[in-house]
Amino acid sequence: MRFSGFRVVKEALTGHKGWKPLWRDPDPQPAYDIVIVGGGGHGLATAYYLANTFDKPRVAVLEKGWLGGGNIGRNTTIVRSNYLLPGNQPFYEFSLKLWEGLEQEFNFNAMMSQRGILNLIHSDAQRDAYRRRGNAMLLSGADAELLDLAAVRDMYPFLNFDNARFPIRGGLLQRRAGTARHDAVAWGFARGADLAGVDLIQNCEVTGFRIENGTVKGVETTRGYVGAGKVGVAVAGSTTRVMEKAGLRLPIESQGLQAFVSEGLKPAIDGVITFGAGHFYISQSDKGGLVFGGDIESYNSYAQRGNLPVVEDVMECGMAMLPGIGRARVLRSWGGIMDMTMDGSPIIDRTPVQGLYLNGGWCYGGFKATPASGYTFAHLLATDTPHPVTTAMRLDRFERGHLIDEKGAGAQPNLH
Amino acid sequence: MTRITGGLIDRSQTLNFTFDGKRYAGHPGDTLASALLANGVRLMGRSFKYHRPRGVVAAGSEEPNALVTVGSGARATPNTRATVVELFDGLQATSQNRWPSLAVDALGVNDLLSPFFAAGFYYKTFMWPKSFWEKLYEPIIRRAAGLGKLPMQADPDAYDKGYLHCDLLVIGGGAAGLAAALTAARAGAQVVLADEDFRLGGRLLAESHALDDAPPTDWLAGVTAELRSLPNLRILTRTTVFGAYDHGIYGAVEHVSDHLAEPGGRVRQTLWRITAKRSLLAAGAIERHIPFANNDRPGVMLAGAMRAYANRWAVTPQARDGDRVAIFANNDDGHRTALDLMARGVPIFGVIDPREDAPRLGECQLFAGGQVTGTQGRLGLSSIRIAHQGRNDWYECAALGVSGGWNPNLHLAAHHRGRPVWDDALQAFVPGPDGPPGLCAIGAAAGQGTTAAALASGAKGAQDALRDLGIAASLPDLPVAEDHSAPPAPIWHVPGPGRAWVDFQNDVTVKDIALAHRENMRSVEHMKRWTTLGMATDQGKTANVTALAVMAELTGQSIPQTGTTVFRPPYTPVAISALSGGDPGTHFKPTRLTPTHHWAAERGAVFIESGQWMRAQYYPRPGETHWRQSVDREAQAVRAGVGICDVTTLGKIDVQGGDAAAFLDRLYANTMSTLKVGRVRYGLMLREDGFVYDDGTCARLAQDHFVVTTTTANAGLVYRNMEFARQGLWPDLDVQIISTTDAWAQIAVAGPKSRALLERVVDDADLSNEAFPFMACDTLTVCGGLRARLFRISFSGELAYELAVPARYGAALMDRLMAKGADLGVVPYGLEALNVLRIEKGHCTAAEVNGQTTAQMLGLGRMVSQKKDALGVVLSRREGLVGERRALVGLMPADPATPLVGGAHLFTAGAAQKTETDQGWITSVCYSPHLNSHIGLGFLENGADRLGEEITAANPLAGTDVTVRVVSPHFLDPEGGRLRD
Amino acid sequence: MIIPHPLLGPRDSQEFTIMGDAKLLARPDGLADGAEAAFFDYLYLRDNPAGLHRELWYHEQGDRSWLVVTRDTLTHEILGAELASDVARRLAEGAA
Amino acid sequence: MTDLIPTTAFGTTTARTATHGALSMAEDVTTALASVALRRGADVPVPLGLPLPGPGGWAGADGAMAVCMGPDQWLILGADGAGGDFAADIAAAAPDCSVTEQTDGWVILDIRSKDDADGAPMAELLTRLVNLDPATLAPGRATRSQTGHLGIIALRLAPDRLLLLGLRSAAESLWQHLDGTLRRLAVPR
Repeated sequence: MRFSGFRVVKEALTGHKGWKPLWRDPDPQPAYDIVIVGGGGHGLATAYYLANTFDKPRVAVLEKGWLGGGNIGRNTTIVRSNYLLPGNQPFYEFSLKLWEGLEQEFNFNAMMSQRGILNLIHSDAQRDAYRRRGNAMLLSGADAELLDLAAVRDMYPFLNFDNARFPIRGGLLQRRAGTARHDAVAWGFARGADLAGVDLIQNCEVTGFRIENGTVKGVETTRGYVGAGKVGVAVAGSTTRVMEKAGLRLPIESQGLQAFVSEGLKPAIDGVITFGAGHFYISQSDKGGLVFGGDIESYNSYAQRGNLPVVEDVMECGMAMLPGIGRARVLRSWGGIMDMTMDGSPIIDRTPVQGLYLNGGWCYGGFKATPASGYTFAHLLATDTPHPVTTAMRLDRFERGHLIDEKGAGAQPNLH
Repeated sequence: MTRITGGLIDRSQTLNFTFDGKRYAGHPGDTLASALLANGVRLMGRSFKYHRPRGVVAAGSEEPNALVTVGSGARATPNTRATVVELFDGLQATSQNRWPSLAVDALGVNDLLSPFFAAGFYYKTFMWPKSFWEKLYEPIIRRAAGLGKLPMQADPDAYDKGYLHCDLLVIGGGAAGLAAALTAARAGAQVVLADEDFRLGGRLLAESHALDDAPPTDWLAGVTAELRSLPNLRILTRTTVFGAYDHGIYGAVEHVSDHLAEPGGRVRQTLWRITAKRSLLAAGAIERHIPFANNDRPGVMLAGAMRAYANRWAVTPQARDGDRVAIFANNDDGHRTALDLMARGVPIFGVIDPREDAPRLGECQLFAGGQVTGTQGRLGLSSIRIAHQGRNDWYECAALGVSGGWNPNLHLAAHHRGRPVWDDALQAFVPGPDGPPGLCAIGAAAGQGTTAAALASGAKGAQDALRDLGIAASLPDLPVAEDHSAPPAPIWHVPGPGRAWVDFQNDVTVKDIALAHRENMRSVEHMKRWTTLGMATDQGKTANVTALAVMAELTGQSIPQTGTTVFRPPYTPVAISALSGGDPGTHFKPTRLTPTHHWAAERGAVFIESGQWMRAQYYPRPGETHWRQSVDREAQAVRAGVGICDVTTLGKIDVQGGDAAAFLDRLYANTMSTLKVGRVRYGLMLREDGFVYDDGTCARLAQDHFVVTTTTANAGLVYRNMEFARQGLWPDLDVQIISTTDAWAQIAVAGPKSRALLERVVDDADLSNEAFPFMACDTLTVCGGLRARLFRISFSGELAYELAVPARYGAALMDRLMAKGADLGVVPYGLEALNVLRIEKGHCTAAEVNGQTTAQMLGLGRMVSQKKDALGVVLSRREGLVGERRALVGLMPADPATPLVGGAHLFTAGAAQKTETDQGWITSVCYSPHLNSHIGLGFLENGADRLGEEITAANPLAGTDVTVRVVSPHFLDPEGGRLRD
Repeated sequence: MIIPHPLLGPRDSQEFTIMGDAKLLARPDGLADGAEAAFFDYLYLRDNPAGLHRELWYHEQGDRSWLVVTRDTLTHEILGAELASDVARRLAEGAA
Repeated sequence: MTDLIPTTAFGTTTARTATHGALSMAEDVTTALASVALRRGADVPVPLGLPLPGPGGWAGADGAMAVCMGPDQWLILGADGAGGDFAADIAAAAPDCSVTEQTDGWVILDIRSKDDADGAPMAELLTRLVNLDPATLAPGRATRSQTGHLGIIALRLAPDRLLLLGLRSAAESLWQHLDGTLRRLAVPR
């Protein structure tokens, strides 16, 4: 069923009786060409592009819970391509370009909204660092603007300009950045994959890999054995737990990240703003909630929740940047599990097990990557060659010293 | 007026307030909701999506409808539940999400268009043409969405934070909580009792039934008085425990002065972090409603709330005196409302109870086996339709109390993601076994909903909790109380045409849930996200369980099979200001001041943040109109004569012990153990991953005593790493460390005349080049016996020293140096001149040592000793690091007057500019008054081999390309003769 | 969280800085053959268990002790803590 | 004796004080500080006759006090010693130890609760300053912790008396934090 305004009107006038399930609930078949482990954003996007772009319809997505129930359903919805390093930036710009045509492509309104992201600058050194970054963005074909103080003041007059410990001195703006409705991205990819014949199998947990002579043959699941020509794993915070079943140890720690949403408010903040003197970023959703977050919890955790010190830190940073949000109330907080790598950048690569492919290590930045992660992982699975924008995202880069360390923080995951 | 007799309000005082500009009056003890009801105001808000007229539904913090903005100007607080606003004189409340007025709301048209706005509709449309989403559709949606308006002005109120530690935290001061607090406090335990209400008592305040044959307020008064007299109990009223965190830590917000017309120096709210060894959740229960067609009109409310308004606040939800009231309940408790109202003279025309065998509990008409199937009344209920015994008739009715049973208020028990469990007998979820460790639910929160059971379970809960802690508590004598438990019949909604609201605020109806089911959004999370059920400001407190039941009916599964409700902090919304401690202004982070800060300020220095420190940036002189003039002058004065600069901010770590030298050999990539006493060596520290971490100096004051300096930014991190190395890697080395950064004022004295100046302040020390050569250090006295340390080190490339004295003498030393050096032309210089001097010498700072650079890139590769095992040496040998070809170079623009900018990227002249051809970047820039040219440092591909080449420094952000010549990073005196003279 | 400091008793986690897996105490010998492989494993690879995890906490706003805390990453329950120096000494003796 | 005139941690020549309600605080500019750390195998010294306390404690009297800073490390406070070379004195008294001058590393604030021997205002102040179980800072106890994002060493000298040591460079921030806290506590709830 194709969605359209006409369809909505027709159904409205006929009591909404004609709507069909967004996707089927098939039982797993004995074998598939490609099995994707993980029905989150990246796994669903991978399946979508495999079936729709790379002509590989015999694909199953195995999800231990419900589709879109991982970090795609618990993030701050920011989409941007404002990275510094050549190992990252072209990938994220590729992703942003996919975002720009995504809704028309998968016929689902994910409310992609390019209202811009502004990274605030508080010192001369930070301006130089952001100039380096902004130039790297432009060189990759992305957009970027370096704003002076007057331009920032003009754009967001309610920022703390006059009473700040670390005064604002400018900003790096990417106008094409913005937000998207996170759940809708998962649903759009899921529906598009399902329509192309992909089996989306919920409540199906992978419990092991069948590996013979170094080659993966299929996966054991809570719903039985599923044979596979190739297996792609895209399970974010559970990456090490799943890959451990294939005997692999990875340069990843799982840590919690909290995010927050306020009660609904009339529009006040148009785009995304990030603080430069602490960990804080904020936007306002179409529903009116202020959506914001900050630092990771910094300790290993699979608990999907956080603690008060980070809550307080996030709020302090928020008030330091935007003292006008103080009387808004936090409505809900939530926590996700971040697969933090040792250099803060992701891995899209083959593994030492033949036929087993890894997509992970997204740290806290996986949402914006969703389309490109799916596309390039599908490319790798379909062609066995890395997509040009992911050539640096290798698994062996840690051992060989080819790190993609945006922050220069070194091999300590909670610093990235 | 619909004020009736009785109640816990103080009629001797009148409080005036306004709602939408209209004046009203109420009394102490009123909430805004009760006062509005007492004034006959039923219409208090509009719903989120359809802008339906709404009145108050509940009497507590679960209220989904009656959201108003309280206050004005910068103090305007949107989305405030009228049910929890304690009335004060002068209170201003304004309705929200309506235009032009609450009664006439243009967007009420949404309600007529509601068939088009079914669950998930926006995902299916607004996509064509593509550009219309951001230009047209989304702006309209954004404007229509949201509830109240945030003033977006700095919050003018003060807030604070506090920390409490206790044996037992009791959350909720109703029957169960009070019994628990009494039991525990009498046993001598440290107890904190928190209740969100401004008055202790919880549901007891709302009920009429007796305790020991007396009104419940009698017992409450006695218990409250005793509790207040106990020093080991802290009572926090107006305090919401909003989150259960790890290891018995709870977050709570006390509303200190929200209820006062004038805070009088008080904070508005206090954030309490409560660390409790054990905790009892006595949060009571929340009544659920029964969805039926048009069940959302003002005048329809929860039966228990209606009873609370009558008993506690002496008001009824009638529009005017004599209006008829009815009750729709699937359980006995709902009937109590009819009894209590009748006892207070309110006409009840009937109780509609879908149970065929519903008991007749009072003298009013009973519609046993009946259901309410519809309502009428544009801005308030005027009539209801009752299906009963085959008839479906309209009845005049101005207020309807609805009870679908009670849900234990288990929110906090689920904050650790533990799942509630379904209790079939209670027809409700109760807290499961995997809640926060140490927390136990008591009273109605545990399904022990009768007053007698709540009291008993509270006392028992406290006794059990204290027993865990080894504290014996005896059970108090509890009053005799009602003990009638009657679970509701499993009737979850009234089927039929029309819209039946499940989630009032977000306008989610039974039909929306059915649509979610049809579209395979059946898992509870999919249903929630597809329909937005439970995502309003009340987090679905009155909606979630009912929605699960509706979905269960559609799927044919049981309710617990369908899913469970999971709650996340906060329990009720909490002000960002409260969580942050208010507007921090300039106190967001500590500020560190150098020992000469005030000295510099008196001389007109301009300051700049440098991490936590404030440092003098430059010292403008009269007539200097541009900072460059000051900086050029300061830098030139240093190279020509002598300048002084406070460099206290560099980290200083005292390293002592028999193995101090061996320890430093393992920390630094170069060797320190060969350093002679009385000498200083530059040190390069790597991270274990082989990249450069920090640089500084090591001065050997004695065989077993070093003073190590770090960069300003990394002082704390290097110290932390040293402790890790000392304790965790090499615990058997005899090393002791302590930071001395703040203890010493360290003043750089730099320039060819620095020795001459210092000779005038030191006591009896020989500073000649022979006696005190480059990289010498010593302890000595200055200015007539003042303890000092002198290091002959240079960041500027000139003959230079750093002189350290106890911090309290730093300012006086500056004065003395200025006085003694007047004839030498001494100047104080700031961070900018320091930067010029170091760039001219090619010395690195954080711009170059940014965590991504290797020793080799910095031209320091030979410092990494391969003969010993030091941090980072092994992994610095990895292919990717060894193969790094970018190297630090100096850059001079072809036109010396053309400024360079940090962050420009470097390209071979004439090359296309894109990611693939990028050859490096500029790290630091300045104007060199000595070279009469702008200069810069940068990393360039094969830089060391390209000296003399002209390349392009591109700054696409500004659209500029500058031709620059690659030179040695040591612009001045590359042989270093000056600093050795 | 509350960290059970072996010397000071229960202390709020806000006084601490955390570094991660306590395997970092077992630093390989940099002069040994094959040091690069050993250091790669040491610095980069993690078990990242869902369950008991031994991890390093630094009492930065306290007595500057490095601790090894045993904590469950699923529930955050802490089962114990000891001084990193004690653990490191045991490691050095080959007894850990 | 040098003729240089010292300044306080607040850049003035006289010590800063403040009183709000029952609580007052004053900068102590005369006490000298030195740290003592045990070297490997050394016996615990008894400098100036002070028994060095275990973790969480302080010892001594008004003339000289010792507070435990960490494993095998103490801070010695010497009344009226700030003008001399206190570290040298301590080094002489603790020969097998690493001794480091700390006098000007810290600002010392002496907080007292007036007219109240049971220290109730002080106990209430502690609930606003530090996230510590009250027993940790019961009279006779001492600990390092943090308040307002600043590291401190706190000694509960008496029910009505608390000595706080904070980084000297951050004295102004610490003062602002404490002064605001005292001011708010002076307003009855």
